[in-house]
This record gives sequence, structure tokens and C-alpha cells, in this order.
Amino acid sequence: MTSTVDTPADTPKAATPSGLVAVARAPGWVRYALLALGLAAAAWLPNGLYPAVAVDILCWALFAVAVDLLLGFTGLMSFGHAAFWGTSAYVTGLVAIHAGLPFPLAVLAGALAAAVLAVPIGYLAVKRTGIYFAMVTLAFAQMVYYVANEWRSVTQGENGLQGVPRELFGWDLTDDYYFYYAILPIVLLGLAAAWRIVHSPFGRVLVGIRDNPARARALGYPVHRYKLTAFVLSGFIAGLGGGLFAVGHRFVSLDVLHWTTSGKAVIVVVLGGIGTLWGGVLGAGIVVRLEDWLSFSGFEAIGLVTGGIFVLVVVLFRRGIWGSASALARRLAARRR
Amino acid sequence: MTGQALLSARGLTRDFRGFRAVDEVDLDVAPESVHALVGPNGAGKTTLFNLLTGFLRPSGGRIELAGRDVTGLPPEQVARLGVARSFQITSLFPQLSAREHVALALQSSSGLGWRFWRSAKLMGRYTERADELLAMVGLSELAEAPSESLAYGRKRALELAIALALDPKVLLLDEPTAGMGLEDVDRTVELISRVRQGRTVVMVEHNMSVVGRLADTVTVLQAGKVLVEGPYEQVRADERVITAYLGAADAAH
Amino acid sequence: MSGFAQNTFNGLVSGAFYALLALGLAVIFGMLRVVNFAHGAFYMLGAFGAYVLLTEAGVPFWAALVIMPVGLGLLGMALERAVIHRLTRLDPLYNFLLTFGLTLILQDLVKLRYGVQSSPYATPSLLSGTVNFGLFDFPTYRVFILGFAVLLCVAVWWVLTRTRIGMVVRAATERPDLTRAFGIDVGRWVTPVFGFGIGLAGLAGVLAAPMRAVNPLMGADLIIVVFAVVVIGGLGSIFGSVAAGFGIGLVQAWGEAYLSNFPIVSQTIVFIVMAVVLLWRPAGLFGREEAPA
Amino acid sequence: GGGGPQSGGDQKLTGDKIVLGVLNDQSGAYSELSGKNSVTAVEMAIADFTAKYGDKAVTKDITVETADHQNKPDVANSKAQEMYDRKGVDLILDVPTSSAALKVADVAKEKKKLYFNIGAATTDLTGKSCNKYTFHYAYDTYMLANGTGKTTTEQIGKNWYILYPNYAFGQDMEKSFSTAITAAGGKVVGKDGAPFPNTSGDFSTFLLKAPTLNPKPDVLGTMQAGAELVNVVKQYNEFKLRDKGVGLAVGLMFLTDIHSLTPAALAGTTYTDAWYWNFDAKNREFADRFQQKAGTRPTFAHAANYSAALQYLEAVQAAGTDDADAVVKGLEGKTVEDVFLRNGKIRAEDHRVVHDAYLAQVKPQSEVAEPWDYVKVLKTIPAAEAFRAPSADCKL
Amino acid sequence: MLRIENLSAWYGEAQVLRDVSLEVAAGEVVTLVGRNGAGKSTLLRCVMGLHSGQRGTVELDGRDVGKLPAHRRARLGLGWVPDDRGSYATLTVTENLTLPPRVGPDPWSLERVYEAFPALYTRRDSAATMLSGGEQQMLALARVLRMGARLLLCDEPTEGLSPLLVQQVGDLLREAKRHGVTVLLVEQNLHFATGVADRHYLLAEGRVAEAMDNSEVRSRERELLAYLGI
Ligand SMILES: Nc1ncnc2c1ncn2[C@@H]1O[C@H](COP(=O)(O)OP(=O)(O)OP(=O)(O)O)[C@@H](O)[C@H]1O
Ligand SMILES: Nc1ncnc2c1ncn2[C@@H]1O[C@H](COP(=O)(O)OP(=O)(O)OP(=O)(O)O)[C@@H](O)[C@H]1O
Ligand SMILES: CC(C)C[C@H](N)C(=O)O
Ligand SMILES: [Mg+2]
Ligand SMILES: [Mg+2]
Repeated sequence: MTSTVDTPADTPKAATPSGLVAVARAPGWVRYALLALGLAAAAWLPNGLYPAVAVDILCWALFAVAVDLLLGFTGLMSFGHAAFWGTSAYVTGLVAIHAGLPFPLAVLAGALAAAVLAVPIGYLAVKRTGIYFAMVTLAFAQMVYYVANEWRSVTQGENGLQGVPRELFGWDLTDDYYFYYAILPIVLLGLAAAWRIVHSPFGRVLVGIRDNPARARALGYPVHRYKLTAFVLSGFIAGLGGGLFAVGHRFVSLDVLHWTTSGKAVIVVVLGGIGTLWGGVLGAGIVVRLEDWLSFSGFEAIGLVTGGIFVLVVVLFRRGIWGSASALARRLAARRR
Repeated sequence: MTGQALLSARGLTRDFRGFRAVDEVDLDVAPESVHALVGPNGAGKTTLFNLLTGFLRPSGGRIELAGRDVTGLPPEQVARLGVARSFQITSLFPQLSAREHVALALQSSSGLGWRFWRSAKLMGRYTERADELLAMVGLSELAEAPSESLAYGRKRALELAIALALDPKVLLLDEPTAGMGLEDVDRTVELISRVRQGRTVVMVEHNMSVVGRLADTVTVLQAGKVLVEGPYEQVRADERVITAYLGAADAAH
Repeated sequence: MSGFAQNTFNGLVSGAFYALLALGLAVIFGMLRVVNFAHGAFYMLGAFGAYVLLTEAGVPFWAALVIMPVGLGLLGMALERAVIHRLTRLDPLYNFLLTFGLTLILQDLVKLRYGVQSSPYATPSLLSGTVNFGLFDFPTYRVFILGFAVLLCVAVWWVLTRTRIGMVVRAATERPDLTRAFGIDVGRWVTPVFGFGIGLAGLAGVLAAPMRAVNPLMGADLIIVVFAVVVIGGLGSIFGSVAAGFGIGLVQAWGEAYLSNFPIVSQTIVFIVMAVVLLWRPAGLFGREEAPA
Repeated sequence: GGGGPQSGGDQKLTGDKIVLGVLNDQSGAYSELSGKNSVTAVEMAIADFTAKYGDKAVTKDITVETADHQNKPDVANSKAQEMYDRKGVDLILDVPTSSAALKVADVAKEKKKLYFNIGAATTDLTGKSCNKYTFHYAYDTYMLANGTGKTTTEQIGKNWYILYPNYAFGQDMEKSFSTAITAAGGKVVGKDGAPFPNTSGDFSTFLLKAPTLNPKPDVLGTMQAGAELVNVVKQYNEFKLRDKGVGLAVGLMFLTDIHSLTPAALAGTTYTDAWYWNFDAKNREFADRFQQKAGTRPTFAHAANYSAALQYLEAVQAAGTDDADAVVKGLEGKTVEDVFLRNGKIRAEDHRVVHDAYLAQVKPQSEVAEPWDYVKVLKTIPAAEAFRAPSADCKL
Repeated sequence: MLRIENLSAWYGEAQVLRDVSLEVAAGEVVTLVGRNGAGKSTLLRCVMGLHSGQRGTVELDGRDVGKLPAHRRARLGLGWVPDDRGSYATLTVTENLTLPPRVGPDPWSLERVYEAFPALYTRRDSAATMLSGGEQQMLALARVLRMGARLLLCDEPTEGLSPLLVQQVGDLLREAKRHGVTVLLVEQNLHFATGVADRHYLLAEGRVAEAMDNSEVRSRERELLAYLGI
């Protein structure tokens, strides 16, 4: 913890991933138009898409936004967020099965459990930054995976937790079409919360910490505690997504905790655009839809396509879809002026 | 004795893998004084700063702030007790504008930073004060520019504005005029003499004319130890200081 | 007693793989600031390459032990030139992500061509016997691996810390522009080092072929354990990575042998050790402090 | 929402066609033992069916949909739903990996559509998770244990050391084997759950432990499957356990496993097989046709997929409709005989499809006369003995 | 020895150097003075070949080096003391010193370096970025001396040095000059500059505003200080 300050390894402070994109400051009417468009798209989605896929997109959107909250706005790349997504999925499932609560309450319980788990993991992980942070979170998530795997009496191990009910005051939500609309408000609430966090005084401090932690400390900000808080908030939102995912599939498998799930979340965020928040939503839509389509196309190597796209994005469009689009828009606007 | 001093150190020591950078230093900074630390390069001035501000943990000794033991507190807590510092090698948030820097500093003493459920627009309340501070250090026109695009001298000025924004009881400045042109140096000296009212300033400075104009007390460090301490004129004339630090008289201008 | 000795020996052997992989990771990281997620995939390619060479060209183990690391090293160099190198000026996370994507691609390419079934690879006949250690005997091949890995680790450590090569490469990595300004052609140094690290992974893969199932996913989960190993040892530290590699091999073997009634513990022991190390020494056992945070 | 078609009694065929869905692992650990070649087998069944009935067939429009479930239960879940809802699939086939298999059973029950599981081993499919629309073909953990466990205990040695992957499938296998061994008068002197998935691929701790147990086991019973089985066998040979008097028994093995390990590594190992391609002329004839299409010999899973598709089509033909309830009624209690099912019967009580099973032994390399002919069948286990009695847990 | 003609440089859209032309003869010590942000450091980077957005001619010994990559220019005898001191965190002090190859006829030996800078000797096995600010400045200067560079590009080498050391650096530069080394020096400290330099260029807003020789500077010191704010 102690280390020199006046003599930091003065490697040119490479642009943080997020540093590429400042929070877009589009004119007001553009932002409202986009918001309206987004809401309309969300309301229409299950009519144009297989409803089960639409439900998955919603859940992954929350997950991606949670990851971006850390990556884009705190400069911490969690490669182990499956731990929170998955833990919430299990807790949600168990609560729904054993306590028979309506699903929103079960999901809330799951998200809280994820947040609680985020405290010890975050406490250890925020001691490291950058690439170390990614590795440490990855490793701890793998640990959670093993625990879930071994704790068979609770999690049913490899068989997965079967028969998670979709209970909401006696309404029949077995049809994914209606279920989609049942969870939409929860998801929107989660997204709004993420947006609020980013645009709060707290969010500003996080950006400062991301760019120069030592400086932030000298200003009197307890950096570790801020990062930890961000981590826990992010865990909670990821948990919200994971819980809904469990109810959506009426079932929880070990895969929700696997490192490939964490990796996929990061892919989604990078594709959408780091530090753009809504890019994650877009990325979730694209990736989930693409995987769905690929697995039906008979093409065996899904990883080849997702991995390939990912490599292209990292090499060529680091701003991601949203980031590139808003940069383009800004450039056009500047030219017109 | 320590009853008098606002900030004091007793037997303060710091080792780096067997190398002793600060060696049993006793230091008493009187309230509302300007206390200069000078000494050859590598004497341990910056290290001493880092110890006093919590960025380094002492290997031995004790630090008191207004009679309270602050040894080993982390930097953010030291800062909250009213100790602000600038960095010798500039240390800013590259993406943030000058104004945002100052606003962040102004905010830190309030609990606002924790309000993740409130709007960032609340920070607008600091704009006015931030612009005042930026004007003080001559950065008014550059308030919107991201700090990474500022030339070196401007960054130093911003460092100072940030430290001031914390409205500290104790202000620790590490070479505040290094890399500045004379005009800026003058402005900075003038600025420091303005803000010292009601504050205690500790500064590291190689520019002896700056030291002469500001300091009430000068402590000369050498090889981690206190060599001489006293008023400027006395220290300046000290044989040991001349051989160890000042060299031939023409160096100071 | 002989049981304990055997378990210990075994731990050292699996530790040898961790050490070799961690060493490659550390070399690449130390020189390029790149955490190579694809390291496990290259390990897999090493093993798979040995298998393909044997079955499709009749190339024996000993030749594969040379061909594969060299071939993969060249591939690594091409990769460095083509993409890695463009990203080194950015945050290291980008290269982490890049190599993650690469892992998915490499795995699937092999899968597409050869399927996921494990492929057989015989122990070279020269090493197929057992060695008697008095208390117990042990497969010759494992003894060979252990000796080979230790030698290799020592050699690499020596080159990187005691010769000019290591120094130049470290400088080139840390501040490429500045280093160029001192008359050193940076590009010429960094690429081979990356290739070398990849070659090490390939070598570990060839060594693993006779001992472990050769399949496209063999490196996938392994790499995460290796990540934990380097966090424990201190990622920047060559010595730390190697020591932690052997140490974790031992701890795992003992855990499996003596804690088999607590599978949760024996399965997660690596990560438990990592948590303890992080609490006690955030920079790892032999790591240097990071920039202040 | 995409609600399924209402099942009306007199309706003939939905959309005038039959769609068979093969849902299995097409890229992962089990893609060789079932995978694409299962689709080939199902296509063969359709061709045979069409050839047999010609113009009298209920329809000529029979197609196959296929999807990769990547061995992930959640993927299997959404694929199964999508198959039934959007692709108009009437029957889902195969689904290896127990966890995915159980999940698909839920979907079948909810959508009231047929599901023939072939690739999964868990007895829960015909136990506590059974349902009206789910049938279990080919094999299960009981069958494997009953065959291999019993015979090995009687013929090779009484003392066992069991090594199993510590997850659902492995734990089921361990229980089934222990029961079978004890019943045959043997003793389990030790058992260990190895980590699953085993990241290091190293089983030496367990293999070293085996000969040191007291009393010393005569047999090492490994329950690992796929890649892990390959590892265990390799290391078993490396530590020369056979020379130390510890024999090897394998819980579940597919032809493809023997192929990848080579018969030399497994020579003399006995195991229970649900079907073997070179058992008799009828099987061989099928295997030859299969090889023409697939370029390889069929595993028992492939043959079972063929049989399952064929029997379903026959049932639809007989019922004159693809209405699931009608087809189930026609299938329940039916006795069947085809290239895969010998003395086959579709039990009405739990929807277990029983048939003869075989005790097989891997030939030494010297006796392998043609490629893929790795096994000799020691004994046929009659259908009545091969599978467990219907479980009380199952309420259809 | 060094001739710069019509050099312009940009950071993105912003132009920081405008048609700068200047010359440094062999064996001369020439300073660049100017306010903060005038573009002095950028000019040195351009000469070194490290700035990408530039246009104009840079000639070394009559040879156009504009197309050469930085490492080739260094091999021709250029030595750069960067404004941020350029210490390597991953190298020890000794390694920092021995890293660059020798490029000139009169490279210093390690012993000679340590004799001139005893402070570096005591810290020789520390990571370079662990040194104090002033010690790093010494290291940067010592490094180019050890290279034996024929043309030193020194960016504010006295910043943060104690008065004693400032004198010492002055002595070193003068001695280097005696051995035929050419120096292009960026300096804020006019007093120091006149002590070592022969000629001076005044840079303002990216242009050469004036070229003066030493005596002229001395006589106009008051005026210049006022003008420059130095
Ligand atoms: N983290 C560290 N590890 C090892 N040595 C250090 C570390 N920090 C400082 N030192 C050493 O301690 C001594 C004092 O350094 P310090 O930075 O305090 O000097 P200073 O008085 O501020 O000098 P300057 O005027 O040059 O800035 C130096 O010799 C330096 O090399
Ligand atoms: N990385 C950068 N991006 C954008 N602008 C830059 C960058 N670096 C420098 N500048 C701008 O270029 C101009 C010249 O900078 P330069 O560093 O060359 O000045 P200088 O004369 O060396 O100043 P100083 O005396 O403060 O070191 C300044 O206005 C500065 O703001
Ligand atoms: C070998 C596999 C096809 C069986 C699978 N492991 C199961 O759970 O049923
Ligand atoms: Mg200092
Ligand atoms: Mg400059």
C-alpha cells in the first residue's frame, strides 16, 4: 500500500480504456429522442424476436451495464463478474423454490446476496489495479464456481437447479412473451440506477480515482472504499440481471458461474463501447441474438465468430459501436457548426 | 515543546531496503508560519513530505498534528484532518478539466462524493469558487482544457489551485515554483504570501530567493538528517549549508 | 511415509507445468506488459502440434520438443507484429482482451479441424520405465519433466536478470520512445521475446502430451489456475512466478491427498492461498509494489 | 407470444409434415460419440421409413432440425423451447449430458411434446424427473453398474477402488456401482471423487493411492467419461498399476473412447455396451451403411438415435397423427425389435426403453483385424436383467 | 552541425511550432529560451525524431535525417535529456546508465560518471524512479555523457537541482564543450544559460523571435527578463 508518490513509474499514462470516450454530451433533444427510441425498441422487442431471446437480452443488458460501471467509470476490469451474476441466480432460484416468494422479491434477495458476496471479493480485489484486478477477480470467480460445484446438496451441482417458479401473485407467466413485460420495469429501473450512479457526484469521484488514484487520496478521498462501493453496486446490478436470468430460464446451471460467462460480459461491453453505459445494452442485444442465430445455423464454432468479432473490435474499433457512433455524430455536428 | 507546534515529528525515520532516506528527523512547524525545507538532491525532503502526508509509513518515529498522533494514518485521512499537498512531479487527472479538478477538491470535505443517488449537477455549486481559485493562479482562460494538454508550468499552477481548494490548515508544497518562469514565480510567491494568512505552510524549494521572501523558518536536510534549522538569514550564512548545498554565493539570484 | 514422498514428488511435477507456464507469462508480462490470456491456448497448441506431427508426419517426441516451441514461437512473433504490438501503447487491458478473443478462436479452430475428442500420445520409449527412489518408484517420464523444467527455469532466469538482453528488453517495454532515442531498435527486441514466451508455453504443451489428455480445451481452465499462481508469486517477478508454480503444485497435491474429505477446500485451495497472499502482501510474495493507488 | 398449436384430437399432422429435432453436443466433449453423426443416423431412419412405406407413408415431408446445446443446460433449455415453438419440431432426440437432459424433460412436459433421450445416463429421467412425454433410450447408470460391476466382481476381483468425477453423473455412477458390487459379494475398499472438471488433468494422487490401500484392491473402477477417462487410463498405464496387481474397469465407454486411447492402452478391459456394431450381421449391415454416410463406425448412441427416430415414425404411422398424446399411447407398452432394440420393450410405467445389453471386452491390439473392431462381446445381458425395475419415484 | 529549416509541428489540430529555422555549429553551446508552452520541448522531440506531427527539414552534419527513425539518429551521435528525466522504473541506476550504446568518440566510463555524481553511486542498485527528483536529473545527464553523444539535447537539465548541483552541471557542460561536444540547451534559468552558452534563440509562440549572442544577452538582461518573464 505504501509506495512512493513523487516517483511514480512514469510510463506515459496510457489512455485508460474508458479514457477514449468522455461521457457523451449530446444536445438535449438528441438525448431525449434516443431515449424515446430506446424505450420504444424495448417495448417492441418480443414482437420482433423470439420472446425467450428477448428476455435474455434484457438480463444481459443489466449484466453488461454493471460491468461497464466498473470498467468504464472506475477503470476496473472485472473478469469475474459471473460470480455475482451466478450467485444471485442461485440465491434467487433457491429463494423462489423454497420460500415461494413472488419472483421480484426472490430476485431482490439474489441481488442482495450478490452485493454481500461482492464485499469480501471486492475488499481483496481493489487492492490491485489494472490487469491484476482482472486476474484476481477471475480467480475468485473460479473459486465461487468450484464451491457451487461441490456444494451439491444446495446447488444440485452439475445437474443445475431445476424448476425455479415464476410466481407473481398467481398470474401465469409461463409464456415468455408476458414474462418479458413483467421484468421490463425491473430492468429499466436497474439501468436507470446505473445511469444515476455514473452521473452522480460519486460517479465523478470514481472517474477521478480511475485517472489518478494517488491524487484522489491526497484530496482526501478514501480510494479503496470508493472502489469497493462501486464494486458492490456493480455486483448488485449484475445480481439483478442474474436473478432475472434464473427466473427467465426457470433453472440455474453451473455455467452462470463459469469464467466464460464473465468473459462474455466483457465482450458485450467492449463491443458496445466501454464507458458508454448504453453501449452495453446494445452489445447485449447483438451478442445474444448472434449466439442464438449461430447455434441454430449448424455452425459449430461459435467461439470462432464471437472471438473473431471481439478481436476485430479490440484492434480496430476500440470505442465499440456506441462509442464510434457518438464520436462520428460529434464530428459531424462539429463540422456543421 | 510540541505543544507549540501545529505539526511536529519526533525521531522520524524511513528506510528503503536498507537505505535510510530519512534519519531520526525532529521537526516542529509553528502555527501560521511558513517553514521551508531545503537541502541537496536526495536529502530526503520529498520522502519527509510523503511521511507527513501518510503516503509512506514511517519505519520509526512519530508524527503529531495539533497534538494528535497521526502516525501511520492513510493519506486520505491525513488530508481530511486538514493537510493538503502538492506533488513535486505533477500529478493530475489527465482527462478532467482544470475546473473539474478544483471542484473535486472542493467537494472532498463534504459527504457529497458518496451520494451515488444524487445528480452530478449538484457539483455546479462549486463552479464559482473553482473559477475564483483558477483566477488566483492565472488559469482562468484554461478552465475548460483537459489537464493533459496544459504545458508544464501551467500544470504546476493547477497543482497549487487544487491544494488551496482543500482549504487546509497545513499546506505542503513540494517545489511549487520549479519549472516556472520568473513572472509565474513572482505570482506564485505573491499567491503563497496571500494564502498563508491563517494557514501553516511547509514547502520544499530550491529557489533560495523564493525561500528568502517567504520563509519564517528554514530547515536544511542533508542525507536524511537535519543539518541546520533557523531563520533564513542565519541559515544562509551557515558554513555547513554553503558547503553542502548552496555552493559559491553566485548560485542564488 | 513413501506415500507422502510420492505425493510430494507428484506435486512438484504438476508444479513444473505451472512453473513453465507462469514463467512464460511472466517473461511476456515483464517485457511487454501484456498478460497473455492465450497462454493456455498455446500450451494446447504445443500438445496438439506434437500429436499432429506424430500421426500425420511420423515426427517423434524428441523432434517435436524442438519443432513445436520454435514453430509456435515464430507464430507468436508474427502475432506480435500483426496485432499485439499495435496495442502495447494502450492500457494493458486491451491486450488482455485481445488474447482472450484469440483464445476462443484458437480453441475453436482446433476443434473444427480435429474435434474435441482427446487424442492419444505415447510416452517416448526411452522414458517409459520407472526410476527407483528406494522408498518408491516413479515414472521416468515424470522425473525427466521435473529435471527439464527446473533447468529451463534457471536458464531463463539467468538470461533475463544477469545479461544485457533482459535489460534492453525491459527498457524497450517500459518506454519504447525513450529507448529508441537512445539508439536501440525497439522493434527488433520485443518481438522475439514475445515469441520466446509463447515458445515456452508450446514446450510445456509438448511435455504434457504424453502425460495428459490432448484436446482443444486442455489449456482453458488451466490458465486460470496459472493466473492465480502468478498473482501469488508476483506477476512482475520471474523468480516469484516459478517458485509459486512449484509451491502451488505441492499444495494442490497435498490438499488432494490429505483433504479429500473436504472437497470444497481441496478444490479451491489455490484461490484460498491467493486470498491470503493478497491480504498479507498485495503485490504477491515476490512482487514489487505497483504504482500508488 | 408463440404459443404452440392446440392439440386437437382429429387433427392429422401439424403443417402436414413431421419435424425431428436432434439436440446435442456438436462441438464439445461429446460431439464425437453423438454429435453430427446422430443427425446422420436420424436421416437414415427417415430414409428407411420413407422407403418402407412409400406412398402409404403419413407424409413424405419429414425433415430434421438440429442444434448444438454445448452441454449447457441453459442453452439446451432455450434451444428446446425454440425447437418446439418456432421450428415446429415434433420430437426432440438425443440430448447427452444429464443436466441438460433433465432440463429438456421439463420443457417437453410443459410444451406437451415428445422427447426421446439417448445420450444421458441419469436414472432420474425415469425416476423422480420422469414425465409423460419423455422416453429414455439406450442406457443408464444402473445398466452400466449392473453389467460391469457384477461381472467384474465375479470374474476378476472382489475388492474395488472407485474413482469418479465428483459431479452428478459420477456420483450416480458411484452409487450404482457400489450397490451392484456389494450385491455380487464384492467390497468397495475405497472411493474418491476426483475434482470435476479436473483442471490439471492429473489423477496421479488417486492412482498412487490405489495400491497402498488395505486390503489392496483388485480392480480400479473409473467412472470418468470423455477426456477425463482418457487421462485416467493414460496415467493408469504410466504408473503401471496393472503390474502391481490392480486391474481396470471402466464405467462408461464409447467406441470413440477406445479409438482415441487405442486398444493397446485398454486391452482386456471389460465394460457394458448398449450395442456393438460388429455383433452380428444385422448390426454390421447397418454399420456399413452408416459408414458410407458418416465415414466412421457408429457408436451405440448413433444406433439408438436411428432406432428412436424410426420407432417414433412407426408410431405416428400407426396412429395416423402426430398428436403427442396419441403417439404416447401407441408407444406405451409396445414391444419392439430393430437393429438396436433386441427384445426391446417400451415400458409404460416409467417410459424406460429396455433391451438386451452386452458385456464387452477390449481386444488386445494383435487381435484387432480391421479398423474400429476393437471389442469382443463376452455375454449378452437379457433385457429383463439389464435395467432396473420401474422406480417408485416415477409418477407419470 | 545541426540545421533546422522551416520546422512546423502540431499536436492534433493545434500548431505549436511555426516555420522555425535555426543552426548550431559544431562545438557550440546554444540555448533555447522562451516562456512555458512556447514549444521548446517539442522542438527537441522533433530533432530526436519522436514527434509524429511535424514538417520541415532537420539536418545533421549536412545530412537530412528527417526520414530516419529515432534510434538511427541516436546512433549518429544525438543524446537527449528529456524534460521528464526519462528514468526507467524497471532498471537500476547502473542499468539506466549502461543501457544506451556508445555512439560517439569520447564516451565516459562508468567510473568517471560515478566520480562526477557520487550520489548516483550510493544509489546504484536502486530502481531509477525511486531516486529523488534531483537525482533523476543527474542520472539523465550522466546517461548521455556515458553514451558519448556529440550533440546533446538538454531539456531543462537544472530544474529541481540544488544550487550546488546547478553549478556542477554548468561545469560539466563547459567541460563537455571543451571536448568538442555540441549542446542545444532548453533553459528557464537565464543566469545559468549565459554562464554556459555562446548563443541564444528566443522562442515565442512557436516562432524564433530573436537570435542573440551571449554578450548581447548580458547587456540586454533586464529587458529580456521583463519580456520573457524569466
Ligand atoms: N521508494 C523508494 N525506494 C528507494 N529509495 C527511495 C525511495 N524514495 C526515495 N528514495 C531515496 O531516498 C532519498 C531521498 O529522496 P527524496 O525524494 O526524499 O529526496 P529530495 O530531498 O526530495 O530530493 P530532490 O530535491 O532531488 O527532490 C533518495 O536518495 C532517493 O533515492
Ligand atoms: N501531449 C500534448 N497534447 C496537446 N498539446 C500539447 C501536448 N504537449 C504539449 N502540448 C502543447 O504544446 C505547446 C508547447 O509545449 P512544449 O512542452 O513544447 O512547451 P515548452 O516550451 O517546453 O514549455 P515548458 O517550459 O512548460 O516546458 C503547449 O502549448 C502545450 O500546451
Ligand atoms: C458420457 C456422456 C454422454 C454422459 C454424460 N456425462 C451424462 O451426464 O449423462
Ligand atoms: Mg524531492
Ligand atoms: Mg518543456
